[in-house]
Amino acid sequence: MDMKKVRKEKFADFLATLAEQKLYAPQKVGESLRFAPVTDSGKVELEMSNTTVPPKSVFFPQTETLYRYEVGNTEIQQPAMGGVDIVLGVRPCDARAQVIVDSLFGWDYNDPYYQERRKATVVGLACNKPCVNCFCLSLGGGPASTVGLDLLMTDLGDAYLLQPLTEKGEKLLALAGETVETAAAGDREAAESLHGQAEQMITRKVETAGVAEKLPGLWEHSLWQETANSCLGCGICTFLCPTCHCFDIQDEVEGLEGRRCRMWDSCMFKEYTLHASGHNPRPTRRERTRNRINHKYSYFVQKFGHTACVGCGRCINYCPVNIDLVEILRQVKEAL
Amino acid sequence: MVNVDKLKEIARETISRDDVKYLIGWRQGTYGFRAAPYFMSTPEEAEELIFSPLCTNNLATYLTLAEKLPVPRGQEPDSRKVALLVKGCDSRAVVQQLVEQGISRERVLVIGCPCRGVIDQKKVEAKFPDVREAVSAVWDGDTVVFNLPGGSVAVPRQEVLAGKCLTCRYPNPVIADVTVWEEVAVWGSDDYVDVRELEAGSPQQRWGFWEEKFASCMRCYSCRNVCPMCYCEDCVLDRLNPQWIMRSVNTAENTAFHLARAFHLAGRCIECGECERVCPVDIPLMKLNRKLTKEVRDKYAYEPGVDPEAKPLQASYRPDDKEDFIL
Amino acid sequence: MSTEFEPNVVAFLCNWCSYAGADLAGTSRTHYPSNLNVIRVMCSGRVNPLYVVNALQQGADGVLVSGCHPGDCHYMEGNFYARRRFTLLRELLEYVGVEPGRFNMSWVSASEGAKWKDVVGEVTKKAKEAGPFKQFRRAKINW
Amino acid sequence: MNNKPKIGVYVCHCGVNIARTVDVEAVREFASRLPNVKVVRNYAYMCSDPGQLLIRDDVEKEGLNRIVVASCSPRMHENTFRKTLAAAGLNPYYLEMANIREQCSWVHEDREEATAKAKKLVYAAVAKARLLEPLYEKEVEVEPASLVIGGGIAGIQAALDIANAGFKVYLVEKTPSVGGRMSQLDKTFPTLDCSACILTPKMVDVANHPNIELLAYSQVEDISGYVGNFDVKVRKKARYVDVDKCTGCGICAEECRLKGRIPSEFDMGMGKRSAIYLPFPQAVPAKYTIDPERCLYLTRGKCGKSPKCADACTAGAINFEQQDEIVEFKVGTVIVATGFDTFDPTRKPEYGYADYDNVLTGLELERLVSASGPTGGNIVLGEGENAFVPKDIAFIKCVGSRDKSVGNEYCSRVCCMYTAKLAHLVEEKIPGANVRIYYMDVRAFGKGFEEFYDRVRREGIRYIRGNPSEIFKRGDKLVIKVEDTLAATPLEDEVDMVVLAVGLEPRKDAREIIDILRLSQSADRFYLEAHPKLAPVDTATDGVFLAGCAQGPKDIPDTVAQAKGAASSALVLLSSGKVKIQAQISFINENTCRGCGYCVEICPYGAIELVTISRMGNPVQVGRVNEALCKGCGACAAACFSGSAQQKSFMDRQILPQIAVLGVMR
Repeated sequence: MDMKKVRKEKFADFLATLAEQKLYAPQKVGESLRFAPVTDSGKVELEMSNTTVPPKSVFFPQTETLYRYEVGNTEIQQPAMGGVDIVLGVRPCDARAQVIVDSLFGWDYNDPYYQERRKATVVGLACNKPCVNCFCLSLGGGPASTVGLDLLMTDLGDAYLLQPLTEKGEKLLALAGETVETAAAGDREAAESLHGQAEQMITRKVETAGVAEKLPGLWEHSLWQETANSCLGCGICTFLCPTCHCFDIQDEVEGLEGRRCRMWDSCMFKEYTLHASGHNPRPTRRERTRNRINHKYSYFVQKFGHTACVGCGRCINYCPVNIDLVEILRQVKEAL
Repeated sequence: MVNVDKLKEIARETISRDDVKYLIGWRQGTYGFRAAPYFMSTPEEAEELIFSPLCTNNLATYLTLAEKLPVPRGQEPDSRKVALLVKGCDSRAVVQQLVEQGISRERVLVIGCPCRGVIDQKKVEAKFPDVREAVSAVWDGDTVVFNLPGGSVAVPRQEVLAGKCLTCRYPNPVIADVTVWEEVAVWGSDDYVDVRELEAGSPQQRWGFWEEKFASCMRCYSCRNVCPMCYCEDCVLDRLNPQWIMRSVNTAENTAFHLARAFHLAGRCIECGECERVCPVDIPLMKLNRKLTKEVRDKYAYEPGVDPEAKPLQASYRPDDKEDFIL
Repeated sequence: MSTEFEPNVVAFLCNWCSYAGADLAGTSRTHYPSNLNVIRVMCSGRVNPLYVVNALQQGADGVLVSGCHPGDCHYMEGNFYARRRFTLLRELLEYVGVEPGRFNMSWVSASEGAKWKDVVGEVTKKAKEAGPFKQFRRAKINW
Repeated sequence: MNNKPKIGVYVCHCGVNIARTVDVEAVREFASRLPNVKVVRNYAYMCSDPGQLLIRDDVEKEGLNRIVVASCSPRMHENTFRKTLAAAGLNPYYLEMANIREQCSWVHEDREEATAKAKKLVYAAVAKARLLEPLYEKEVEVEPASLVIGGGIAGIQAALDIANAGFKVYLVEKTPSVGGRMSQLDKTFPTLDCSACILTPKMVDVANHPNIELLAYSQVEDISGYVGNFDVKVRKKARYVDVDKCTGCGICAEECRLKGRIPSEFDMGMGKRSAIYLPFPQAVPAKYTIDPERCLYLTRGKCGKSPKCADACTAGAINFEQQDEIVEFKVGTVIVATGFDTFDPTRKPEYGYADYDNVLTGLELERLVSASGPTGGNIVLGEGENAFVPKDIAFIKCVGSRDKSVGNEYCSRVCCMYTAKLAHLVEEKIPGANVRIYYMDVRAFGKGFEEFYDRVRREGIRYIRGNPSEIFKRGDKLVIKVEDTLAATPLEDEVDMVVLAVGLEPRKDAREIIDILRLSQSADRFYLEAHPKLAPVDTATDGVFLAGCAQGPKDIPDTVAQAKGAASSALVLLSSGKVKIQAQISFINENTCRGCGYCVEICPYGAIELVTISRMGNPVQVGRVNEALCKGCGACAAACFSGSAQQKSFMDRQILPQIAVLGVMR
């Protein structure tokens, strides 16, 4: 597969060749970055560390209508599915995360809403400068991991190197026509060198081996209470996690029109496990904190064979009270 | 002035008391320019205690956030005190919690830490983008000194302090059982310039300002959960029956959520700025809260969190309250 | 039929003064626009400010809260509390970009049927001027 | 129990009142498509017997369990239809009304618009009706007794009326004798009948009435409970005289070492009494009291060799060991008749009351002209050799009334007439006296008042319009500096005596009763009535009524009338023996309440208190509503952040669907 590159001055033209497609890319919404439909290529923001909201929001929107109905009428109308052709600017960690989420949405039931969107072409953007709390290397990823990507872009300074990885990636390059050029000799080496440098910058590490096996034995360990002491019980860590995928289903009625929809839910919320009876099997933040780590590093491993964490560092970056997953895993490792 | 050894000494003494359950303070965070809330229950733990420009968290939240575990039959509930380190702004939260009876005075031991302003992490990170390891900081005159790996760097306070600290009028705790060191001089004043700026626009401009910001909200509820005044057992804003606000995350529901949250804080917000600090999508929530703080001050000459004996604003009135808009 | 925009106004009236005043307007056969619909509560002090936010969200183009004149409250103080709450709420709504004419409050006594007519006219006019409320209207957003 | 809503909607034509403007058939058709609606009917007059029968039949045959009546205002017929529901065996609070007459058909002309609005209102009512809950009116027994606080003419009258109706009355009077302010007056305006002559028989009646327990020289310490069931605690202050033994002979007072050395309160300090005293000759009870602040024995522990009063008392009634006694009893109703204080003229220093002996208040002059007063009814100023009869006499009106500078914006209502009366009495007692009255306005609004005012002027008393700015002394004379505003000329008027027509003020200790009974004050600081027009003797606290000047300045006939009103209001409760408690009251969900106490602060009836409950073994504070005190305003519900406080029939979950319908339906 031939590598191409697009010069930055031509990047807008490159995006224009995709104008017919439903393209999502990082953009500023309000005060933060997230993936949003591109209407103005000038707003696409690739000079970033990573988006605040991971691209899971494209494949698995925070709120999604499953069907609509009229009160008193058993007929339902399903909304159009899909609506995403290309997701561009995905960091390798987030692309790997989406592959992890795939196992959930395609396990006992093939979720059509999700799967339809997953047909989109995923264009990755290698990390030249990982963030402070990145620890992807510890989880088998890396700043230029290609898992889950159709095409990998690397920022070479004046151009993006475009490395197709799948047929979908090739197709996209074919569309690009004149806006891209064949990569020059040395571009690949330059990219690899950048990737290597990026790896060097990643200082945070976790030891995952044995964690899944060890966690059940730490059920009553004091570390959960110690962690939960400062936990606010908000949804930042889970909502911003690229692999967290829990949702709630609600009927919302307006007058005589209603819809059934699903929306992200968070295991850190008290209501998450609240029974109709009033009983709550995870009554305090201690149980909820413990569940979050166990789910990512034990239950998910048992069920799907891999951890539900890619080391993107968001939960650490955004936690208002400095609850640090790397630190928790260290404690797990050290716990007797 | 900031004698951390003295603080540690007081903390050790406090935690050694039989009537103290635990002490909440700060310690150095795990990376960058962070401090983390620190729950101590043994005197030895005091060694890690810090008080520095990194100590942004308002620990008063934990007074009301603390979960009450079921007390086994035949046992008495733990009625020991919680000791708490407070900055000036944090102390106002304690006062307001007392006003609203969220806590009882005899259950709290307030250790006052006069404060010269805490940092805005984003401002500091922008200044030192390549710093990866945990960095400590101290106040020095009108600067904050960061002990970076390559050596210490002093930065004028104005450049790194959190917005709330630049206009701070209460650097010294308004309530404290012990004050650790001498009070600092007040340097700030507040004309609500940020609020006035936005007020000056047309309704369209104002909605233009807020629309995308509210749209970007994920309803993670961190703003609510971190707020020392938000401690309902069961918040109306995510209740299902009656359902005030639908679970759908969109501009309409998010706006209603933020209006309701701001209104519930009218006359109660003590401007610790925590909601804005914790917001992962950087919604300028203090700009919303401060609108009401300003109106409350202008219209009712009321300031929450300064007088433990005060009546709550929303539970009082004066027969001659202004009513110029009423038909 | 004209296709002119007709606003939808939701009003919360206290049982003792304003609702009685509105009844009196009816008994006296005064005529006023039909855009305003009333929800009866016992006292203006019962009106939760979130009702107003909710009404706007649910499709109201204007909201009115009406109670007894200060000092005349059947429950003595309810309207004083309401006055404080809604003064602040109004500031907040305007601050986020809700047009000033959308939220109104009035004192209408049981004897002021004529005033009620004027109030309805006034709030309907203001809501009409402000146009359809779109800012955080719930209906069909993201449907 | 299947309580799934089955709603019946009844659309009334009200003859043509509704049907002319609203297409009732269209409304009926619309309503039939609404969720949970089982039956919809139109009828000419729903409130008629056949109309009501329709509902009853449908409830029986169709199993309806919620009723929506779209007709006139609920203020008109809510009770009618509630009774219909009750007769049909349904809880009366399963009713919701849509007001499609007063607020629809009568105010809109366009049939299409009115019909559309009627549909909306019906839909909103249905939306709420689905969520209505059954409510039950509780009844509490009324203790067949009444407490009257204050033994002035208001309290006396109220006590007598209630006692005459056959109910027990506890009449509590702070001072040693009943009689109050009226007993200090000489003559009453405008009829000039002798105050004591008409009051004394009533005082005696009170003392002798088998149903009245007179607790003189006593104070209410605490009242708890609620309408029908108030628990009262009264402190009977020690008189140091055994009232059962005291015969009222008065020898003790004659013997007292301090005889004639203590200013008499009754005579406004102008007469003198002993340390053991009867406040005035007609006092009831006619029992002596030792002034504990003056008595030598009580203050110093020594009174010569032995207290002379005790030695003199042949009945052996003197008891220096006597202690205050707390009396507790239960009553169903309370009447507050605590009266007024006169304005303290030292707060207007420009009038020189504190500086000049010959500046008097109206009440002081009242004592001077009274035959039972310190001078035996002679108007004499000064003492001994300096005693003289004033010739030039000026009255100044509105002292402490209608005066924002002293915080009294109100008119005291009696000063105009008592000034006229006193001026007349002065003219009568001092032939040739030269009397003038400085006034702002003359308000002679009562029966016979204008005639009396006219008579007084015809008697040669001059009314000069002007508000004096200063009084000072020049030689033996007092000089009043004033501008005659009618003549627009400044005057300096030299007189022998100035009488300040001081106004009426709330009692200085008015706060005590407020705290005890959770009363409110109006802007003038007098006790606030429940409604200025329609409930002028009621208060916000059920079962507590106001009489006399405690509620606001008034003259004797008005006071007596109000006392009778208060008594009859109390009797309504006492004689029915039961009182219904509102059903649409508030309640607090103790599981979600955070105990912030906002509702406690806000509740105008003091119906909410914070109690400590156990939440899984942890003590937590939550609000709790006293159902007997709650009047169902719902203010607590609006103030509650967590939605824990709710008002029955007006719960958030019932109102939000109404909002939804009115908002969404175009």
